[in-house]
Amino acid sequence: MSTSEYDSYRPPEPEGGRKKRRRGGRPGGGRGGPGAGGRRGGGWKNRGADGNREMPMVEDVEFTSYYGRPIVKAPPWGDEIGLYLFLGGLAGGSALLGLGAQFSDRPGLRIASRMTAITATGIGGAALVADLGRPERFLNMMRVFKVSSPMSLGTWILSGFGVGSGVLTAIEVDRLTGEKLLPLGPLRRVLHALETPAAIESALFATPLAAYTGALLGDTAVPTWNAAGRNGLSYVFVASASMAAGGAGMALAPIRETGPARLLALTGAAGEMVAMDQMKKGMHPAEVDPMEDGEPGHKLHRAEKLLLAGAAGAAAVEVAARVFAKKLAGKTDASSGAFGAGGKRSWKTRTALRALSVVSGAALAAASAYTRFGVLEAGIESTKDPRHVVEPQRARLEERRARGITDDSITTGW
Amino acid sequence: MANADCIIIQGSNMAECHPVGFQWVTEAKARGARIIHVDPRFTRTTAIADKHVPIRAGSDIVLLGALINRVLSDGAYFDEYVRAYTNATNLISENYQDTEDLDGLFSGFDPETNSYDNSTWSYQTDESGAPITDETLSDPRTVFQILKRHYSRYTPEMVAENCGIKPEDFEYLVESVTRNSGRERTTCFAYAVGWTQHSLGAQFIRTASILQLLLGNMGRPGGGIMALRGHATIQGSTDIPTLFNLLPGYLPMPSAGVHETFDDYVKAVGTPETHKGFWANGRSYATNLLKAWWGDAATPENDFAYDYLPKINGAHGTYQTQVRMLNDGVDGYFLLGQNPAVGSANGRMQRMAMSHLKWIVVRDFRLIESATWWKDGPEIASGELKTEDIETEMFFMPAANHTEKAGTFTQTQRLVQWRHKAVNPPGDAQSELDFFFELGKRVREKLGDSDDPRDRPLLDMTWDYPVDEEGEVDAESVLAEINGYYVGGDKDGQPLDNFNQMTDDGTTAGGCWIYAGIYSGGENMAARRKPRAEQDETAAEWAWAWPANRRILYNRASAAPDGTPWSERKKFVWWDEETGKWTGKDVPDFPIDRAPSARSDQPYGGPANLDGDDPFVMQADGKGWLFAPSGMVDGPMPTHYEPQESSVANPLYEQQSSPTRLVMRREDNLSAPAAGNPGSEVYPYVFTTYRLTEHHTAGGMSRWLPYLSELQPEMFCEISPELAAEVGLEPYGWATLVSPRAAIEARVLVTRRMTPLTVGGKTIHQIGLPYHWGVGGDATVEGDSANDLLGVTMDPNVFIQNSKYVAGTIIPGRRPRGPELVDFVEKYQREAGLSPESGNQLVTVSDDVVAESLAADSAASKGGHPHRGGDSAVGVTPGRTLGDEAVDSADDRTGRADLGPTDSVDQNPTETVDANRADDGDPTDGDPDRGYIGKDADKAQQGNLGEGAQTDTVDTTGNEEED
Amino acid sequence: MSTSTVENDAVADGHWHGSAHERKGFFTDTSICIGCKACEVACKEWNNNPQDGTYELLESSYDNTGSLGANTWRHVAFIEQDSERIEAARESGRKLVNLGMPTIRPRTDESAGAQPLGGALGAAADGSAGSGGLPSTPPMGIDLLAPGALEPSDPEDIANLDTTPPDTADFRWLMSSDVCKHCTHAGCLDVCPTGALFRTEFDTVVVQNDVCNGCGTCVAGCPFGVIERRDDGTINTPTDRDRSASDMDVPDKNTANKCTLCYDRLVDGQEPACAQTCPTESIKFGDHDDMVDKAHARVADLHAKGLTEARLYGANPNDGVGGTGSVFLILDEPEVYGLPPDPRVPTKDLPKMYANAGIAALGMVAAVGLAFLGSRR
Amino acid sequence: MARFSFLEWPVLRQFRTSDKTGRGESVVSQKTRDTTPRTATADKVVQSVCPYCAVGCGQKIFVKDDKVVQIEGDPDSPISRGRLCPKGAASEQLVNANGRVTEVLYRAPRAKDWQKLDLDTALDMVADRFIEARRNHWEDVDDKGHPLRRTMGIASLGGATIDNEENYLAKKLYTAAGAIQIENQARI
Repeated sequence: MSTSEYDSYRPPEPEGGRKKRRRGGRPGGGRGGPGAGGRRGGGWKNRGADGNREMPMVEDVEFTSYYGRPIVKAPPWGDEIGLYLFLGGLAGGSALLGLGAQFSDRPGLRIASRMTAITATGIGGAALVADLGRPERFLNMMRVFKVSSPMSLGTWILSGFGVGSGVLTAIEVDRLTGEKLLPLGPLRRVLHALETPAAIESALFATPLAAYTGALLGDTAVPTWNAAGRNGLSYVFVASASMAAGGAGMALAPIRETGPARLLALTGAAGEMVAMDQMKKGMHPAEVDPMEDGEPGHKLHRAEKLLLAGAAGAAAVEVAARVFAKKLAGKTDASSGAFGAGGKRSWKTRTALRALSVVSGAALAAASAYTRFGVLEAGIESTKDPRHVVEPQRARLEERRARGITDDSITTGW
Repeated sequence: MANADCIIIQGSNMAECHPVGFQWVTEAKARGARIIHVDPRFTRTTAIADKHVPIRAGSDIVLLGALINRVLSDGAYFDEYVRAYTNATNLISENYQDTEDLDGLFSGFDPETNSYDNSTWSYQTDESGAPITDETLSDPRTVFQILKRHYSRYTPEMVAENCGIKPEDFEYLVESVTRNSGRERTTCFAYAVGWTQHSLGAQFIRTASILQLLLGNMGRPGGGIMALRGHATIQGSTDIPTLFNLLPGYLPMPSAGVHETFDDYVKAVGTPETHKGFWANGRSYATNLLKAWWGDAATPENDFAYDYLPKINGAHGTYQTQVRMLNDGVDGYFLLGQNPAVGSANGRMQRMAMSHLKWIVVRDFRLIESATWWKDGPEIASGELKTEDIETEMFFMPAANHTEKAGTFTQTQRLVQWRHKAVNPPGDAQSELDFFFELGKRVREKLGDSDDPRDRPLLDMTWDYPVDEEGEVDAESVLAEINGYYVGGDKDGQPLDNFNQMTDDGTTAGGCWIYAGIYSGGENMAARRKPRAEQDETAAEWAWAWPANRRILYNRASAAPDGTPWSERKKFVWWDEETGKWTGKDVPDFPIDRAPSARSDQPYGGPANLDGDDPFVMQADGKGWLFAPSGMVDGPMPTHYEPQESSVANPLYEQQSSPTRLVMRREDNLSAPAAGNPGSEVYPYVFTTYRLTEHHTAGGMSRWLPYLSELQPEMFCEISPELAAEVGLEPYGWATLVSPRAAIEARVLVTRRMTPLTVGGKTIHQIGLPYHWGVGGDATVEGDSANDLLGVTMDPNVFIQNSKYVAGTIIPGRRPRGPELVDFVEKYQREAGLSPESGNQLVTVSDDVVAESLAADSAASKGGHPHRGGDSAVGVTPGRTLGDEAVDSADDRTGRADLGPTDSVDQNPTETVDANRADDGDPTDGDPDRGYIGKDADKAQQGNLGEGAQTDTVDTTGNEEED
Repeated sequence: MSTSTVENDAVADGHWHGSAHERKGFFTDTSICIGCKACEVACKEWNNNPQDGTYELLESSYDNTGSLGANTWRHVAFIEQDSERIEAARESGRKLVNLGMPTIRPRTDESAGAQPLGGALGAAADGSAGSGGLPSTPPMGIDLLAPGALEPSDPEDIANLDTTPPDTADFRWLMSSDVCKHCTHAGCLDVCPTGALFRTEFDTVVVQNDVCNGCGTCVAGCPFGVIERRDDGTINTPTDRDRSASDMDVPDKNTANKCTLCYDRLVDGQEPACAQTCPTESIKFGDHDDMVDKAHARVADLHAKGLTEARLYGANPNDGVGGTGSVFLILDEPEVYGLPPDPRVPTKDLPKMYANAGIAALGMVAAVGLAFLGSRR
Repeated sequence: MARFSFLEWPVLRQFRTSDKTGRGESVVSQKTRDTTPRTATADKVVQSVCPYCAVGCGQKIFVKDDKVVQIEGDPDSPISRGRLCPKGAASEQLVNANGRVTEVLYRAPRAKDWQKLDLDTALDMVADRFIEARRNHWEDVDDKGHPLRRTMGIASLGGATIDNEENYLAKKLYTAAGAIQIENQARI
């Protein structure tokens, strides 16, 4: 539905001394920059909105604001939330990888993925609780099940996912310690029987875990997030999650087993590029600005660079793995395919490949993290200047009026 | 005000200073009234007003005079009202000469004392003493014609030229006022300190009352002049005054040499021979007061202990007292909830004066600047005072606030409201009632056996008030004494019902005659709280208004001479034929059964002889005074004079400023030179001070409260963009403001709400200064005090200082700190060539004119009310003690050291103190003007100031809100 | 993720069964506000809110409070404007009047069946959001267009009425007291994960400070930037001897805070502190429907006087937040006062976002599936 | 959030009642249910008048345990109709703000700081100084022999917020003592 006619016109940058003077958020916000803005005394010229001419031209509204003060407020979210966004996606993706690895008998990948999933969930959950104003009341999150609150749903999803991956972790640890460490008598059999249902259960919650954060940021009044949410932020986050999971898999499991991880990473990377671009197209220019300049913009550009590098690396590793695999296929049966048995391939190339896989995996994960932090900070930045709120809303209002709908505006003349 | 058709707010910023009172202005506006705000600044009042008329501070009489002129020339005055109710028809004595003849002076000006003898202003009377009148109003000697001629040159062009008001604004004003007056409609004026704090303050108000009389708006609902007083009970503190010139009930304090005996005193107050109004029973009012104070000791034989009353001989206002303090003429100072270090004019002079005192008792809630000046005041910072050199003992005694004591406040419409006590005062906090009762008790104990005649008044006074269980005085008993009670006879002790019951033979006693009736029948009328929902708009049963619970004074004027209401819409009080009584929505301000047609033959003879058409029951002749034969010291009719330090030449007369204003020629109170003199260009801009809604006067009750301090945290000044550009000030940056007395710093608010005016061919820039901030260590928010900039020039009638027109200049950047500040101010003073004489030249007309005015006076018969005004506040000729030689008061300071807190001074009542005769060159003379008597005075001042700076250029002025 | 149908009806939000209370709300008529800030002080005093800010001039005319926030639930804005700005405001106001005249769509909206606006709003699944108004709102009782009042047959008519304003001031000083909007569809209420925010029986939105764990989602959820987490603030004056300024008795620290429309006073049948103390009754309090009617009457009265810059803000039940509990009459564009021109409760787009999330989730599963299929050995 | 009974868990309450979306009555905590204003739980209500400006707005003072808990406008007053300005509304803080001094302070000559003093001693010291200052500057007659009977040694600057009764006692005591340099804010 969101036609992209926005970008065909953009209100001209108001000329003259409109200095952006930001009076920091309420608590402890220092005094605004030096009051050099030329806006003293009388307000600015406002070339009246000329709504009732028929042609759907959006008039060039002059931007006025209340002494440059923010209109909406950024949530008091710090880096913990950025960390959670990244880890949430990573956990989701890794759980899926783990499930896939379990059925396609890739023990290395399975263990690595499941370990990544549980650690990501653990740290992510702790970050969430730490960010609360009153951490001791984190249980209140389970007080209600509110459809209209993405964070409420998110908490339930995270909990559901946590249960599943918790069980899987217990199983994996039990296996790794040769069933000796944990004092599980008869329970062991029950535990191991639970593996598949737990895997499926956590996989069920995995994708929503990765996707709901898109709605979480989208369902706010923060201009950049809201616009992003309406234009497919979830796709970006899901792709970024896949990329992260793939990257983690590539880094932690041996080349031989991380075929799917590499593929997943590649699709994730491609998906994110496309989704990000598509999303930005759908957003109003004033909402895209914060994602392109300043610190958030810096982070997002760095994410892009890392993504490309990581994807290239992953592709190289994939091609190399396939080439060697064909050669090996000639000689040994395909069953174990354990590299160790590879004859002619020298030890050196194998470690180089492994190193490349680790590096590119890490790069992809980092790219995903930068994207998450970048989007988070872009949103917070966008609330600081009222322009990001007023211009898109003005455009939306005028555009609706141009289409003849004139009675759904909050300001009414009668 | 709610039923006014047009409200002119001039000299007040009502929405900010009386916000809740302003609801009635918005009520009137909702009913279609037109609100006009005449003010140098566009304030929050103007935001609601229909029209803003920017005016140059100090030029109000030109505007109002022009309105009078236009009303008279257009014949738009309310003819019937003027003829019946004002003294328009009276003829004035032949010897009277107007300012038109004497180029700015009235007849009877005595250059020696710089004051008027008003004998030439009296009515022409026939042999029986009745004033001669001319109903046709054609005789040039009638008040009407004199008025017309007096204001003939106050033209719209003059208004544009002197006040900077555009002609179309003036026309708008004329049209609004004339259209909204007459039978059907009324106009109301509202004023506050914007008018009173000028050297012509009283005359501003007089001009408005003349205009309102001409338009017939006096005494009518939605009309009159609303005095917006500034403090919870400032009206109360003039009714029952802690003022030097008044006794409770507006009885004057007896003057030495004038009111020798009780009869002289009563003659000055008012006797049936000279008064038709209620002042005629002056004798009974005075007797009741003396009886209330001295009980049994006041007997008819000793004139009711009249001799116990101390006599004043001149002005003992706070500024005159300051000068006396600077000359070590005062020992002790009580500060009752007042913060002179920040709130009074010339704050620096206040603080320096306080350093001369032996002891100060500060009673307040918090450590205000007047309590901590000795350790963190501006003078400590600038090195002019050193804490360890200051001898003054300070007592800080915590006071109870309005919830911790019972008592009455009298608000601006004379309504006396009782406050119940909610909680006990915390810790050692004590109410003033309790404090004075305790102090009185202890002083009387310590004087117990003294037979010294001086102590008789203290020992004989009635001081045995009942005490409740916590040992606090019962406030209702004091209220009962104020109300008055019968003495002796069968009704002994019963409260009076109204002041007519007061007799002059000592059988009744009453502390304040205008409050008689507040405790009638033993019921505390002030505590009545009948909800407004259960009574009409006048709400007569809510608390009690003096006099006699009347809400609009002179409301007889709301009916035509024949007793019928002027119009159905403005019906208020009218004559009811059947019952033969006056009736209406309010207690009639008229003898209840006096028929409108009643006419008495003698001119005076007390209230019994009030004619049926004499609504102004307090005036001697029962009429509204367009021309004031007596009562005003600076002229029977308001005349425009330029304010002190004005940089504009007086366009109307040769006489530049008011000849009778009171100036203080002192080193520490220098003035900028008047217009045209060299040096006046050094201080080109005009400061005017004002209040903000969020703070309260000197900040004592608002700068310690976080919720109020955060609303207006920093001292700022408001200037126009044009001035900012001219001087190069950065919006919201810092600026230093310099006046002939001091320099302070403030943030800069550049705003279009301040408009530069072109006056006399020059552009005048006005700078607005709120004055709430002060320098002291204890408040939540602090800042420099605007009152440091103000000088002390006083209105001759009421001695209030001029705070609304101060010459000065402004430069970017913050002010210098420490000692450099004193040099900085002195640099400007030297540049302008200031001396105690500059700006203080009182008479600027030629000598022959003065001689002519004096000549007219000698021809007239001596009489009238001899009042010594003049260039200096009347010299307080210090008195002498009878009895043997004694130590000169100034020298006995040596004995101070032993006055430590512990030891008690042995009582020796008979020790006498040498007199401070005026002519003995003794520096402790209280004469403010002659404080600066050459070298020895400086030496004496240096001695105890002990600070380095030689020429102590004192500055800071006060603006403690309206009277 | 089933797309939830979001009721648009405030009363329905609360599901208070058996509450006889009518919806309460404010009507702030900024044309008679004298900027005295009594509302700010009375609100802080009643709610014991801590002092805010650093005791510094905020460089915005007489406003040193800045904006609404955790410690400031009432904020008076000051805007100084010259004649050009006034003219522009009057012009934009006149256009607004032409736009909104009921001839295009009968404003007396009956029940939910009124002309569905879903399509126009573009929100796919949220069809019911636009129309409906409040079932409890009687069809606009007072007929603004009753004879005698202005009686234009078509929008242009108002333009040629003699509406020259009495005297176009060459300067004006706008003052307005801003407060929480208590929206019909409250963004903060919807996104609160702990149920700390709730719809009271008076249809106002209140934070339960004993439940809120300070997650801060509501701060982002509010399209007007009203609610905020209280992180500091001091109520002691620095001069306090025995208690240091940092030892603040800041109530409800680190939880979300905003105007509760004096819920505790309403429960006892009293009037909110700010409404009671407002000297010129610029802040009116009462049943929401009466407030809306008063607003319409007042704006019509001002337009009749030619002051066409007057406009209502929040009185339209079809706007982005379903109309607000606090209705404002303002004299210029909303953003001049720091108000959003076209606020929208984010929940309106939530179904679409959930849909996106659902599709994304499926996409991810597919991607993982393909990844494993692709690298089958 | 103590869960008394499992059924009271809002999530369950949410589905038990009609408040499916968990935004209304189902999420209300017990503390919120018991909300009552402190004006209702006050011991007594006293009618008073605002101490700030001369409009004389009515104020209602709510007291609990001998402490002022709330001051707001008095709707019965025909002058203010229950309304107050910012200063009036801040009266409660004027009473309770902790910058208030509640014990007598004394500064000896040349001393650098305050020292505490009990009320009784302070009153005695003031009485002594009152008498001493009165005697120091006593004047019986002026230079022309007219009787004066006054002292110039004592001056007073009374505020315009002290009650009429207090003004009355002060004026009576000062005049009986002969002190005439008595002034108050009415003239500044």
